Amino acid sequence: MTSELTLNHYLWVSGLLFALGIAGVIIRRNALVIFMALEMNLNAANLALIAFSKYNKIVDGQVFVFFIIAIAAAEVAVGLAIIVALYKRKQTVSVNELNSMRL
Amino acid sequence: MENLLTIAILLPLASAFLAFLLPAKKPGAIRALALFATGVSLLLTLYIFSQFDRQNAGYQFVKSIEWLPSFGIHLKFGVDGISMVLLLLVGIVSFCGALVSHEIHDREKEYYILFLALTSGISGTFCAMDMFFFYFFYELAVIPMYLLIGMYGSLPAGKHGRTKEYATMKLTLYLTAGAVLALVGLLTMYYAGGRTFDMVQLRENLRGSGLNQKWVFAALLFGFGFLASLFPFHTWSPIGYAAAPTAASMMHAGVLKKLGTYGIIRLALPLLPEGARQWVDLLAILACFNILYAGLAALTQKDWKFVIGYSSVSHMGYIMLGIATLNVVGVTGAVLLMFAHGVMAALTFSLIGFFYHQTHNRNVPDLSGLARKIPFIGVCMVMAVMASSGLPGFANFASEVMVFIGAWSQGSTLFRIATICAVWGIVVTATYLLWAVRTSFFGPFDEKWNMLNDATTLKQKFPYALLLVVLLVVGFWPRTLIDIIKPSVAKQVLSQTVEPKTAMVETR
Amino acid sequence: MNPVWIILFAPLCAAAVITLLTRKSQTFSALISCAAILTGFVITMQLFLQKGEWVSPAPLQWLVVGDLVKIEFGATIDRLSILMLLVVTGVGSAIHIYSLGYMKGDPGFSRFFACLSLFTFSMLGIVLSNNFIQIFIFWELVGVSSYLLIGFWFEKHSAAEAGKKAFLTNRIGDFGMMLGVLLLWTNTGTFSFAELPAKIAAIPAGTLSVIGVLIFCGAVGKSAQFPLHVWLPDAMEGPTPVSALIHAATMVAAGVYMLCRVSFVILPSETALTLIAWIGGITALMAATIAIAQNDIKRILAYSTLSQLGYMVMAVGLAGITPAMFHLTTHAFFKALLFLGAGSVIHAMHHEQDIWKMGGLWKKTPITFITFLIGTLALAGVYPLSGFYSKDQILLLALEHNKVLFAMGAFTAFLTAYYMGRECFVVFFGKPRDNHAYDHAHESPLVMTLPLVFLAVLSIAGGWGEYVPNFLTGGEELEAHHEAWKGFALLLVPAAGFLLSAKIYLKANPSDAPVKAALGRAWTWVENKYYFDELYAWIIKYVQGTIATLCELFDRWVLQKFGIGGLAGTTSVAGKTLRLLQTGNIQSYAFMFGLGVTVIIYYVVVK
Amino acid sequence: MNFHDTLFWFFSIAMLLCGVLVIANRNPVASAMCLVLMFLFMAGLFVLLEAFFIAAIQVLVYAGAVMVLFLFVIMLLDIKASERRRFAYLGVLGGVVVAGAFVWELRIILSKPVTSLQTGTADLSAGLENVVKPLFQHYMLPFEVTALLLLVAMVGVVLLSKKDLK
Amino acid sequence: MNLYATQLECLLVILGIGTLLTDAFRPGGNRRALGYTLATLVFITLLYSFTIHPVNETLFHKMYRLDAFALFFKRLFLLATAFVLLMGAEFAERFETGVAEFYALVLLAATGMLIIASVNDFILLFVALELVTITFYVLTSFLRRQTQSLEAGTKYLILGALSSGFTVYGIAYIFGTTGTTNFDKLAGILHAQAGTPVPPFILGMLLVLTGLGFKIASVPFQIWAPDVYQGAPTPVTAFLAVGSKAAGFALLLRVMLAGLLPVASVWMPVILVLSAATLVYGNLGAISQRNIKRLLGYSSIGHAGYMLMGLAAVNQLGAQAVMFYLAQYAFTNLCAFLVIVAVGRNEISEYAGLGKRSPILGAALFLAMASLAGVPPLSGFFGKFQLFAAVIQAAQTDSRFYVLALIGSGAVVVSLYYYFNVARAIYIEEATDITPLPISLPMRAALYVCMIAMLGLGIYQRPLVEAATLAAGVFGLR
Repeated sequence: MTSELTLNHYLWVSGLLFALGIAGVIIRRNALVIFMALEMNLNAANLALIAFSKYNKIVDGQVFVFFIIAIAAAEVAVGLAIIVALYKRKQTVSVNELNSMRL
Repeated sequence: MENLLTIAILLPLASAFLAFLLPAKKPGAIRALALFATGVSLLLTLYIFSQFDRQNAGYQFVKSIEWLPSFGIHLKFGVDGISMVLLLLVGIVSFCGALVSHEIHDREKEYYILFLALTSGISGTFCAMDMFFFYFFYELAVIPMYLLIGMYGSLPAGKHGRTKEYATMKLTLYLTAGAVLALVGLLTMYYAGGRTFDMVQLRENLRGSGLNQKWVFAALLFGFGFLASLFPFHTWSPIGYAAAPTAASMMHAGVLKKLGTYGIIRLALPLLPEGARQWVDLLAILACFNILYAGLAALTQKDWKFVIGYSSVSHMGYIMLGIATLNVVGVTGAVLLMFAHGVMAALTFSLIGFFYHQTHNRNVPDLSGLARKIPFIGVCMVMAVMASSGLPGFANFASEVMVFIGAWSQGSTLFRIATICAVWGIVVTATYLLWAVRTSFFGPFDEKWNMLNDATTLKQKFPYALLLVVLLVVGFWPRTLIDIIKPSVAKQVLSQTVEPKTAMVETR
Repeated sequence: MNPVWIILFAPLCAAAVITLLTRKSQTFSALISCAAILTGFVITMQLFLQKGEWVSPAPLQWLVVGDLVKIEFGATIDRLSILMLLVVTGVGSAIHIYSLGYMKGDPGFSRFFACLSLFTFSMLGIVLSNNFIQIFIFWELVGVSSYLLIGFWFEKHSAAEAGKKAFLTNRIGDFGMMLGVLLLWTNTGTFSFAELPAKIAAIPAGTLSVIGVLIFCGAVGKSAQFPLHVWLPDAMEGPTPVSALIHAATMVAAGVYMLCRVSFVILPSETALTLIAWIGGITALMAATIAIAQNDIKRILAYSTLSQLGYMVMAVGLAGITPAMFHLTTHAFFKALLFLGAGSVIHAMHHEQDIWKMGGLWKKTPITFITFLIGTLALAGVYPLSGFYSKDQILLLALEHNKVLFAMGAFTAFLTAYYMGRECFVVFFGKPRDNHAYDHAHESPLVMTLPLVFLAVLSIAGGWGEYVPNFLTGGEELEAHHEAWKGFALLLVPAAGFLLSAKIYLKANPSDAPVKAALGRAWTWVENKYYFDELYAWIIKYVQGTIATLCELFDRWVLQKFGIGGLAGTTSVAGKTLRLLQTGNIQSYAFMFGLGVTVIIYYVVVK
Repeated sequence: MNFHDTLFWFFSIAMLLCGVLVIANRNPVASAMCLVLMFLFMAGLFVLLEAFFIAAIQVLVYAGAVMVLFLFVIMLLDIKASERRRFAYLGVLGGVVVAGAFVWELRIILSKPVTSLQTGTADLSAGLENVVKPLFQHYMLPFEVTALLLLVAMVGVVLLSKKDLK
Repeated sequence: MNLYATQLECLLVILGIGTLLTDAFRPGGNRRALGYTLATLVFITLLYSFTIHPVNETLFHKMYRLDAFALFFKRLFLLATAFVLLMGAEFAERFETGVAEFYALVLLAATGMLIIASVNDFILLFVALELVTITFYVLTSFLRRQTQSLEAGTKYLILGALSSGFTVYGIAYIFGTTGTTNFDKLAGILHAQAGTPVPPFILGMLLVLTGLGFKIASVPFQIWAPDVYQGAPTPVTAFLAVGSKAAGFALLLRVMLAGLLPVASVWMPVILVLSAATLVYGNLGAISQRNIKRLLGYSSIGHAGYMLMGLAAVNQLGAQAVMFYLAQYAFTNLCAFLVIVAVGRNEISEYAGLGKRSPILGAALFLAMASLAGVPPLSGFFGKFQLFAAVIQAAQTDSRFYVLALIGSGAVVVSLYYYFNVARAIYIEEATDITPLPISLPMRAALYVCMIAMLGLGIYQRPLVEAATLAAGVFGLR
């Protein structure tokens, strides 16, 4: 019995996840959680890539995902480092207190 | 010969760079350099003038250097009758400007650098045969003007609470606004005319090209109109002059302003004849506003420089009117008036500068009977005022009469009315100028001006005398210039513009 | 080199030389100036006496634009111009010499002669012009030189004002003239007096009369006709020789001369003629009435000048070119004489000008008295003095064309005799009222009295044998269009005038009281010159002033504040509002980021 | 509705739920936990898509390294359920609007089945090498760059969190 | 061959790692000297780069190009790097820590940019882009004792990560709908398939555009620029303004004109609108700024708008105009930032009387401002001139461009206002303190280089124009 799953199913899932990611970034004020949301964005992209490379039978997608994951890891490392430094300085990770520069 | 022209144009700029290297501690040397540069380029200009072939209406002494082939840009200088006359104007005014600049005592180095750069920029614009360099030099005036006024200017406090910073910024913005507007038009012509910036070439190519001239002409007309203080874009002008130091007002009122009208004559009229015909009526109306409106506004002014500022706005109106006639007489008159008014304005501002430098007060009612203390300046001022109110014997009269004749013979009722306004404008001009002279130079002498010193030495008198002589010579024998201007106007400017049927032609 | 050029340019050179070189040395300056005009006089004499036709010199092409505009600089030499040359140089020479004495010791001595020469140059220019533009040029130059001379004592408030007033009033007239010239040109395509007459016929009648009137405006300004007459009395602020030369003999007459010169434009148009005639008549009468109530010795003469000019203009209006020129000539003689006499009196009285402070001077200054008397009689038109002939011609002309004008003219003649009588009697007879001044009064030096005598002779003989008109008309006799008795009948008019004034003023302590009583309200009106000055002041102040202020306010508020300021304001406000997006809050940033993306996608993909 | 599909639906719904929870949780630690789960379900989806290698990496790197990092930092800063008001209501509104808009647009974009203009023939289920080999041949340059990137990250982290400041 | 193509990158990497090692082995050496040395070395590399010739075929399996375009940008980046290193050296005292690391990071970021200059594949693009971006996260928050620096870092981090999320997602869709990530193949495929592309592809394209738009700070992704410019250490700000922005444009040009040219009709209007919006936002926002770095932040948005005009025109002239503009913009901005570093103050009011305090600094800053305002005879003028020319050329076929040109004109006028306000502070206003400012010799030299470059390129534009023409030629536009 064949699967009636199509590429679009996967794209929908990734799309929804991506939307969630954006929403998260906008909604949350905790820098860490914002960062998690950003990770979700990347994952959404990964899912789309994998799905594409499956259905188009092209391997490059998977390779790209490999790079993305690696880079994401690095990004997280640096990002968290900055957040830590920020916390040391201001004793908070709540981004809406970062408005010493405006207008 | 060709090189002489180029030298005459670029020498001041070169000496500006030279002055940049000189130590700021030796203002004397720098001043001498400035005098030398302007003086030499004046002499060169005179020589070129003497060599100018009056029969030949085309460009002469053309020097062309390939500059940017991918754009077809050439550094191309040449003079025809029109630019010859105006180049002469630049030479005279800049030299006199340098002469009267001794009143500057602070940061001379920067001052002369800017002044020289300005001079080159203006003469470059007048002689450029390449549209790109025309624009380049045109915009070149922005920096020097801004700084000259900003750094060395002075605005008697509380003129509607405006500062010199305000004045110079306003002036700069207007100049640029007009320039970019014109740029859009110029570039459109560039593409419509087969991608050449060469004015002569472009003129050939534009003929019969399907370019919709109406809006392009509008862009040029108003773009250049900003600088020519065309109503209602004139408000920068009086306050700008009021704030500027003497030499700067001389250069600005005398020559820089003429760049606007020159742009219209040199680019808009010949290259876009159809467009021209669609806009002249409006231009004529605006010109009348310039003449009467500004004249009347001048009646209410108290500050000498504001009076002259408004009067120069009003005089630009005559030039505009002359341009609007689109016939040889009118346009020739306009060009001659550009020259005459340039010299006259320079003279007036330099004279104001002379006594303002001592009195630190140029409020007409505060001055009285100065003529006793500074008779020479007084006499010059009276003559300047007479010239400015179109008295025969001075260049202005001849040119104004030509403008009147041109406008009147243009035939349409609108232009008839415009002419009447213009002629009445002369009465208005005389009214406020005579008032100013009569109040501040005549009448009982006010002891508080006892410290005034007149221009006694020849060195002091020279610039004023020179300007006066020029006015008188041209006034007594206008053909010195008209014979040069007229053929070029006919061939370079109007050969494609069918002259409107004039009432006179009908009767002939 | 045609001698005419010498006549014309000698004074100019004199002026230039004086201003540039000999300003320091008064004697030299004076000599140069006098020499210049005398040369002119001599050469003119030659031309005048020369037999046969005169040759006009070849004109220079002064301003040429293609074949469209050709403005020449030339000289017309014909009977008209020669007569005028004679008047200008002759009377001018006399006055130059007179000034040597009168201006002695004035700090601006050299400047005075420079200006005088400049004026002479411009005046001669008007006389010689051979086209409209040229005449307009010298027209203006005359204006400016009179401006300079009226304001000669520029530190005197009133003098400076008067100069300005004169210049501007003339400008208004010139405004009309310029338009007239332009209109004429567009209809004929030429400015030249030589070519024009042929082309006049082509012009439609309506246009022609408009042209005529417009050109007449110029004359109204220059010859101080109603309603532009207000500047002439104030012009008396200038030194007396100036008043004599410019504001009596020559410049003010230039208007009339110009009208005669371009008569070919005016004569064909009935409307123009009528207007001119009436303006002339009105001016004559009005000025005469004002004159009866003035106290300044020179102002009285000024008003009489006005009314005499009125006569001339009226004559032109009645198509009487010859009478007009005739009266112009004689008037130049006796009015110059009168002014110089007045000047000599003023000189004697140490610059006192109020007639009521004088009196009994005939003993002190006999020559002045006699010559002044001659002038008076001539002016009043007493037989056989020159005034009689010229005035008669005009009045009789009026008589046969227009009875009303004749009446006005006659009454004016009566008034003329009356106020001149008044002046004479008050100044020279009766008891001295200011004894101190009277004791120091003295006859003027020879340089001043000599010209008086010279002019006196002319004023006596100027009219004999109707020589001037004959010369003008080229010898052929005017048809005697009037019987002699009419002329002599007219003698009764001045006689009456003199008698009346004698009755009132020929006494020890004369005063205006009886006249005041008789005239009542009218007196205040004439005393205040019908309030013209006030009226004009009001107009300038309120009408022009208001418009100007409106413009200025519009400029400052509408254009600068609302226009430019508004534009700038909106820009910066827009900037400020835009920058409100820059909250510094990352969440809002992210929101805008996301929103931006979605909006773009919406517009590209969905729509 | 075969087994494969069932799994798909299960994984996706669960993953999205976790995603929602990550955002909705007041406590960062809880968010982090949900995130781990999300990653794992994602790995599941990868498996369904026959991307076994990537799935493995996903579990190792994300669920392993990254999450540990997160938790570590959270503990380090001992951020308690910090935010009083959990959300700024404007923020919520904005987030919902943007996300909603995006999804709505996605509905139009994905209305038709997405196809590629060009498809390959690679058999992804064949095993590691056809994923890994390109990494060292075809994709050598990006690989190197990634290495550099990791170096940068290292240096940066050290700099930013180094204790002593000279 | 590959090595030949990547030698510049290799050199920079070696320099970077070398720096780290030297610091590791002999800590506490003379930081300034190190900076100057590195700057010199990079400068030498720049000179050396002129011996390298373009390579026609693509390298690294079609991922990497060394065409004229790439070389043009590589040189630009090298130049920027040299100056930034110099600034870093001047700035050294103000870092609490890790000056050597700072240099190293700058060098590594530069490496990333050099690669960016020649990417020909989305995967490499993303990786290189991330290399640059992540390095900038660190650099921006380098002054970790200063709240503003950290704040700027965080903002840049979060928004940057967000944008890279978009980019990846976009790349995914492009890959999914075309089956390739390689620009050449992409162009080929798109060219073969007529008609407007399918919505998913457009989505991908737009998301990629988003990512790049973030880098060049174009509306609506400009929002981070002012804050980050203000907060970051001045040398980093300079690097952002010159390097990172140029990198963004290099990518934008490469992607749009090489990969996506066949579908230009779809993205051109977007760029058109974005350009207009960016012009308005940047110039209006800058009007009443008091902090000069923030002012330059806004102005950099404005200039992004100008350059987008060139891209929107989609013609040879436009492309070359953008490149010319970037080059002269580099000199101009570097000049400005050099002065800011030298003065060490950020409030415009504190620049009052600079012309008196130090004529050379005053002149330099004034010229920079004038050039940014686009006034002759400075290079900025010709840059704008070319851009306007390109727009008008496009307008010959599509009159919408006239509107763009007019908006551009308005922007020029407005920008003149706020730039000349700085000029006014320098020359017109009276100095608050008149202590003369000392300038190190290298700084002085650098200033002279910049000024000469600004004037030279303004007056004799030919060499650079020809280089740009050559570089833009690779796209084979009309």
